[in-house]
Amino acid sequence: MTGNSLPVCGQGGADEALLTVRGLRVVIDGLHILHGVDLDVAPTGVTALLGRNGAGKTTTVKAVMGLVPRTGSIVFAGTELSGLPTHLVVRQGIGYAPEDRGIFAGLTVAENLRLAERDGAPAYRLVHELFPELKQRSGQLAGTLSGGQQQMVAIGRTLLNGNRLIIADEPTKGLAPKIVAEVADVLARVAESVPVLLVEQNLAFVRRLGGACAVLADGRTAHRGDTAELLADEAAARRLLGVGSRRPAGGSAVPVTTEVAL
Amino acid sequence: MIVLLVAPYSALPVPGLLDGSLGSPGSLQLIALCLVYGALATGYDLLLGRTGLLSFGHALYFATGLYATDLAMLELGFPFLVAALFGVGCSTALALLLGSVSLRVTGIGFSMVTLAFAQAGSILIQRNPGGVTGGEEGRAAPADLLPGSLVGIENTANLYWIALAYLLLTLALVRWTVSSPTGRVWEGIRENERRVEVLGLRPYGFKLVAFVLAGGLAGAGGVVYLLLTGGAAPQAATSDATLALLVMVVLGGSGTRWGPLLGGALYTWAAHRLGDLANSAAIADLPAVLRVPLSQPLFLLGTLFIAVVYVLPGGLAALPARIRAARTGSAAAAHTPEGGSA
Amino acid sequence: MANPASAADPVPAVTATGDPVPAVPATADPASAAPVPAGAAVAGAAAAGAVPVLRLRGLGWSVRGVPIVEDVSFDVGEGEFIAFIGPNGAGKTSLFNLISGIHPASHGKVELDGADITSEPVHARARRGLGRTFQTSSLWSGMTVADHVRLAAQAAAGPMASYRIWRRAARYAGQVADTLERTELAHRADTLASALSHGEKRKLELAVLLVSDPRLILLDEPMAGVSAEEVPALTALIRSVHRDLGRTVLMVEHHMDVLLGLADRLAVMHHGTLLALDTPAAVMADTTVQQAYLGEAL
Amino acid sequence: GTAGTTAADGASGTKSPVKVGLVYSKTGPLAAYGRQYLEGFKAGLDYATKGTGAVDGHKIEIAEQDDAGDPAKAVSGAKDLIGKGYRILAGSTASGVALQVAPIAAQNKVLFISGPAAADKVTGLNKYTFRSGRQSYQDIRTAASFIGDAKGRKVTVLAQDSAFGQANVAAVKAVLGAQGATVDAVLAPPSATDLTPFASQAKAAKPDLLFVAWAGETASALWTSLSQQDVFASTKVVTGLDLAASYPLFGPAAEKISFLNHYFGGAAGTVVEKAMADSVTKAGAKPDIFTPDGFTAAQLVVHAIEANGGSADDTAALVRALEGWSFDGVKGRLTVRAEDHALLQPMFQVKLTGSGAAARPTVEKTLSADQVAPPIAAIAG
Amino acid sequence: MSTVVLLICTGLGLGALYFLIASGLSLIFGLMDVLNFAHGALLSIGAYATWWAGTEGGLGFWPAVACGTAIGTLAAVLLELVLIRPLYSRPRDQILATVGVGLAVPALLTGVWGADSRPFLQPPELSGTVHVLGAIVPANRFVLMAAAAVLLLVLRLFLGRTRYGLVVRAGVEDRAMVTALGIDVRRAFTLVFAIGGAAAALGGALGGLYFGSVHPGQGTSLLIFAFVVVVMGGMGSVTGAAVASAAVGLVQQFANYYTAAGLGDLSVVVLLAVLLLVRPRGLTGRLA
Ligand SMILES: Nc1ncnc2c1ncn2[C@@H]1O[C@H](COP(=O)(O)OP(=O)(O)OP(=O)(O)O)[C@@H](O)[C@H]1O
Ligand SMILES: Nc1ncnc2c1ncn2[C@@H]1O[C@H](COP(=O)(O)OP(=O)(O)OP(=O)(O)O)[C@@H](O)[C@H]1O
Ligand SMILES: [Mg+2]
Ligand SMILES: [Mg+2]
Repeated sequence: MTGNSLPVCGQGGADEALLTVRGLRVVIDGLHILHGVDLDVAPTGVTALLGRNGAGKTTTVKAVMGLVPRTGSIVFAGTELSGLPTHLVVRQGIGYAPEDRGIFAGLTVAENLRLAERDGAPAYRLVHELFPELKQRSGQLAGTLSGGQQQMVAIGRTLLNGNRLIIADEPTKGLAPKIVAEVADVLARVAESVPVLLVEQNLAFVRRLGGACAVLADGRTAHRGDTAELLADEAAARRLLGVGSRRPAGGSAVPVTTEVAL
Repeated sequence: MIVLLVAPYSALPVPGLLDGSLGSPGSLQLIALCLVYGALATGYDLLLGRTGLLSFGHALYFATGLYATDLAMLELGFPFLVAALFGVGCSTALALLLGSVSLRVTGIGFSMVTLAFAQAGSILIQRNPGGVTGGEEGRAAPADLLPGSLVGIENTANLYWIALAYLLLTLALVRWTVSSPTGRVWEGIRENERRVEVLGLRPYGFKLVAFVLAGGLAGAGGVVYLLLTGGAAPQAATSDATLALLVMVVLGGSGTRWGPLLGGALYTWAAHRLGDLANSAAIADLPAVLRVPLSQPLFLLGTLFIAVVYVLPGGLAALPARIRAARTGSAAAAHTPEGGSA
Repeated sequence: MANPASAADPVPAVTATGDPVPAVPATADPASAAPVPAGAAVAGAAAAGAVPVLRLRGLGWSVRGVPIVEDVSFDVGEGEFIAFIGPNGAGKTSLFNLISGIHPASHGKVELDGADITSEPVHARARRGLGRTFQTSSLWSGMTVADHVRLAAQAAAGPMASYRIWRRAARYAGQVADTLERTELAHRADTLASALSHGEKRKLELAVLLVSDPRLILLDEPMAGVSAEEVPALTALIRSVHRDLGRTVLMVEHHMDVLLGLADRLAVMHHGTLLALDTPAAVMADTTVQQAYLGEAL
Repeated sequence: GTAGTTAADGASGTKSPVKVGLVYSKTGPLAAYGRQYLEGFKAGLDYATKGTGAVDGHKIEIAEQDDAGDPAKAVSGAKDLIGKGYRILAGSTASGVALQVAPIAAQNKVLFISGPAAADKVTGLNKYTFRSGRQSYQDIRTAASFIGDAKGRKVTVLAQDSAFGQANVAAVKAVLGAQGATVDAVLAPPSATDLTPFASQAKAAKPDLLFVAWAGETASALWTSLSQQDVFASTKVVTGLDLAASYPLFGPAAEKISFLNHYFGGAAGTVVEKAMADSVTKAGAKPDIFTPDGFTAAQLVVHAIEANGGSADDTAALVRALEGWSFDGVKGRLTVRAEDHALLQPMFQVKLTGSGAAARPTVEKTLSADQVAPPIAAIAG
Repeated sequence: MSTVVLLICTGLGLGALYFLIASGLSLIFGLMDVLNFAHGALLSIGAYATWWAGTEGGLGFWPAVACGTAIGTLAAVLLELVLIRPLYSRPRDQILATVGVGLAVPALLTGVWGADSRPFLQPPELSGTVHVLGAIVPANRFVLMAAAAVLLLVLRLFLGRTRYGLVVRAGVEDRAMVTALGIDVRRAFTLVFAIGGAAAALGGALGGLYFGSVHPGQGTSLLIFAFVVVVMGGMGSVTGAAVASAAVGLVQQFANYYTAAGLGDLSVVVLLAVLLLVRPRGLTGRLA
């Protein structure tokens, strides 16, 4: 639909990218899910991966992690990842907070974090400073945590090690508006020191974090550029994401707390 | 199917597959056993593949039909037809009783409760209470109470017809019930039991119907088996027997129309014929390293089974689809993947 | 979090039956107590004297001594639409599970149309006309879309219809076509549920619900994970069920703008208790709710 | 229908062969017995046909069917053989097999010679069924011979609560109870693995004679328990001596047990035994407890065919030829009792010397066939 | 009195044997979600290897047990690497593959060493008896109990104290996520299988002591009780399995002795059925 010509605009050129994905293809059970995803993650700040439901965002991220069979080139800081099993990909210095949070419900919060320890000096101070709640609840079974607390565990695990890249897949899904705001704060802070690849449906959230973006459609990269520019361009946003910067649905008279619902 | 109808009249030798011509009593007996097990597996699949119930005690109902019929003739002097009805009635009633208890638990708990009941039944039969079951020796069926047309080697063809009829009955019944309103609920239960409850249907009753139906069919299988083997033996009630049914169903492909039949027949054929292969001269001449394992039929069966699990996931019934998929898959791979995701 | 007052007396002194004003239990924690000013009579609320569709009294559920839902009491009038909001882990799903019978209540009472259903199993409640969807799509993955609707239609015809093992299963062609039309799934009738997109799965959940025509509908986060693009259609569908068919609906949702357009009343849950139940405007204006749920605007 | 084997006659050069089917355990739990049986059968055939393998020029063809110890498989095998025109069947390592194949033989009017299966019920089961081995009753009579005068003595039977164990208890009650002994039983579940309590119970019963009827995998555990509970100090213990491979299972108790025995290699000292031993040894095996059963079966088969001029077509004639036949067998003089087809045969009292792998049996006393003869059973059908 | 003491001691001995087998099964079944029907085969391999090392190899008893356990462990590792690992995405096929192994291995043992029992070496120091309150209890029952107690302790330490226990518990919940934390989960699973196999092989080796003999079907016939114990204890709970083992051993021993027809097995399965009907998740209430 959008053709293969990829408008590359703004910054985020391939040269100095930390993670470079080219021609990524994924076939599962004979289904072609990705056919040609290109993606660059800048060495600083947030890079957003956007697209409609089923566009292939999660699959792209999983392919980078080696969680699904993939072909194509995935270069991270000079290392080719496409042949590596997942645990070795992670050991390159990538922290991953998956879409469904990947919490081990039967383990305690402390055990969930301990499992993620990779190098000698896990940064518990940082994690506990960001999420004091995790310290208080360290003995609680993670399965009984609320959704927001679980999300904190998931993000906390990525911060424990000296990672060079953090990948967060829809960290706000199913979260209450207040927590969404909190998560946005945390990610903004994290992105100051470690680059973040963010998959997100909530455009308000993406806008808040800014940075570069790539938009997927039907298993292909349909657009790459700057997030703010994309969201400001009504026509492009509608074409690529199916929405404009619109008013809340339902025509309620109540002043809604902005676009959380998007 | 047509092959099955003309089999008794055929003098066709089937080297390798059968020892002797197709219509010879030995071959007919083996084919009939294959049909009975095919039918048993089809009935068992009503639980496993259609309703999603993993019962480890199905052999109990088979053995109940077998023993109840035999003992009704031996101890109560019932004529065969009455005894057969009694046998099927007993297994159905037992399935109703034990099913209503064991279905109170779900998941692996259900499997284990059915296993426990079947184990208890198996122990009882082995224990020879009151000298009735014959313990480890079993009891031979009384020839004088059986109809003359079912006794004697020259009447093997009649037994074959009965086995075939039983198979057709099972296939028809399973097919019919699966496409009945109840079958639709079974499918729902198999996929997501909780969701069925939320619709206002109590899964328990529907599972019980499946359990009783499968139990009754197994009991009828026991009756046919009694005719074929001329007696009841405790091997029929062991947990191994249920395990064999499970293996058959999976071998063929559970939840499919022909899979369990195929699996049951293949398993039975292998169990009988692999013995001959294991004892054949060709193997006796091999060096010890090969000869020793190959001369054990169970070893061959076990390895064959592992091989099928690896090479044919989804069972034999999935084979045509897999071949088709492999063909189109390679064809599609050659083209550009335009259609993309669904 | 524990509430000694209500623990001692699981059924708090409640306003007289038929009181159109929803009962908001007082909480022990003064900080979070700040009760919403008792709302004016709400559109769609039960008229005085009429039996409410759903009535909860002191409903509670605890797991191994830890209270998860505490002392919830309110009435739902015929044709009302109540939306539930609250932080993650507030107990919204748990409350729905108590109402629909997935979990047995530890204390308190649930009444449907005046009948006490507290100890009834899930299927019995469903037969009384209580339908629900789940927070994570709960479908029969190996069945086609049409089969889903057929099974639901069959179930709606009463359990005896499903025990006719000697009959061929009815096709329910008219009902299936209608429902799929209404939910815009007609073109996917023969698709396996597992192959549907997320939004379509959500629609199918609604289709299954609609065909059995329940009196009271519980929807648990029907919009979760649905892309922004699909939200309006789904919202419209839910609205038509409520407005056109006149069904009573309870819905949990985090998408504020969606529910503000739908709900007659807004219920706020926090730490297992009902913090507020009032008109959307009143609830949104409440500072406690702002703090507990909405946080700073984003 | 089944075409007979009468096609060719003596006139043409090669005479029609006689087919004999063996249904026995080639595999399964009783495979060791089955192997002995087969070795014995081959040796017996060789002996009875004087190395020709033929009777009156009619070659004897053997076909084997494996029953794996399962009656259902045995019946299928038997039906297959009968369907192919076999008029003589032999075999049955397990009692269950014998009891279920015999009726099939009767239904189809073929001769059936049961093998090592010991169940008394096989005797007199029907007129087509014979046996080539000993039966439980003969075991019990041998055991009874250890007690001398039974009057006023106390006998305890330690057995498994299975059909085999129950039959043994009943037989002991019938034999020794009739002679004035008080008989009681300690029955252990067949599946019980820890037998210490039962050994202690048997000891507490303080019998004059403890008769142990045990089969299966727990034998070794049982003997260990009996030694540990020191049963041998207070009581005479009698049991059956099984195949040679089982001798070590008695452990250190071996020398303290009085054994009744059907047969062990070298027990009989007869000419026929020598012939069998030579033949079996030449085939690379050793005579053991059930080798004579195969040997005797072959003798019976050859005799029946001989008496019918090299044909096996007339089953009634085969039966007539065997009934009342008396001949020299491996264990001495053997008689097929005409009334119920019991095989009357001598039995042995045996001692083991040495224990473990070094245990060797020696005959203490040979009991004549009459001394151990079972009561006459009425032939059914 | 002495009878009761005897029954208690032997019942606990039997329970110890069950635990030796069930612990490995529970570990594999509960932690890895693999219903291992080949566990009985591993037990038989351990028993035969011990027997072989003791008689043909001429080793002493304890070296033979060590050798048998090592070979059993090796077999378990091989089983995991060759058969189980490629099937992790197909749990049902895993069960079936182990069913195949459970059929094939005893048949192979039969082919090589025959179907009959083989006398097992009995070291003199363990074949004696101990007098306890008037009952004469075989000494090896106490060896079994000691081995079971040590095994229980070791397994609890392994699960509670080492990272491996954590990895495996997490891996059962979500394998992919564990790898996504940079952990080679396959190695941990192989290790668990090895430990389960080692426990089974040890059970086989010491079971030879208990039975005084080995035969090919020994492992398979014990397997059903091991399943019962695992389910009763609450799947995956090693402590639960220990409690259930003791209970099953005692119940079986007492029922065998005191009921006329020796209803030990029957009472065990009835116990299982009743327990599951009352507490569907077993004693410890953990779900698989
Ligand atoms: N294991 C799988 N098997 C079959 N299809 C799959 C599988 N995983 C993903 N898909 C399909 O691939 C497509 C892309 O899925 P993916 O989860 O990557 O989308 P997404 O962009 O993350 O969507 P969402 O916004 O809903 O999270 C979808 O149509 C999905 O149904
Ligand atoms: N079976 C259980 N055992 C222990 N705690 C539980 C159980 N079920 C739920 N909880 C806990 O109860 C609380 C309420 O959960 P519930 O699912 O009702 O929340 P919710 O309001 O629906 O949240 P969300 O918006 O995230 O869906 C949570 O803290 C949860 O962890
Ligand atoms: Mg996604
Ligand atoms: Mg919820």
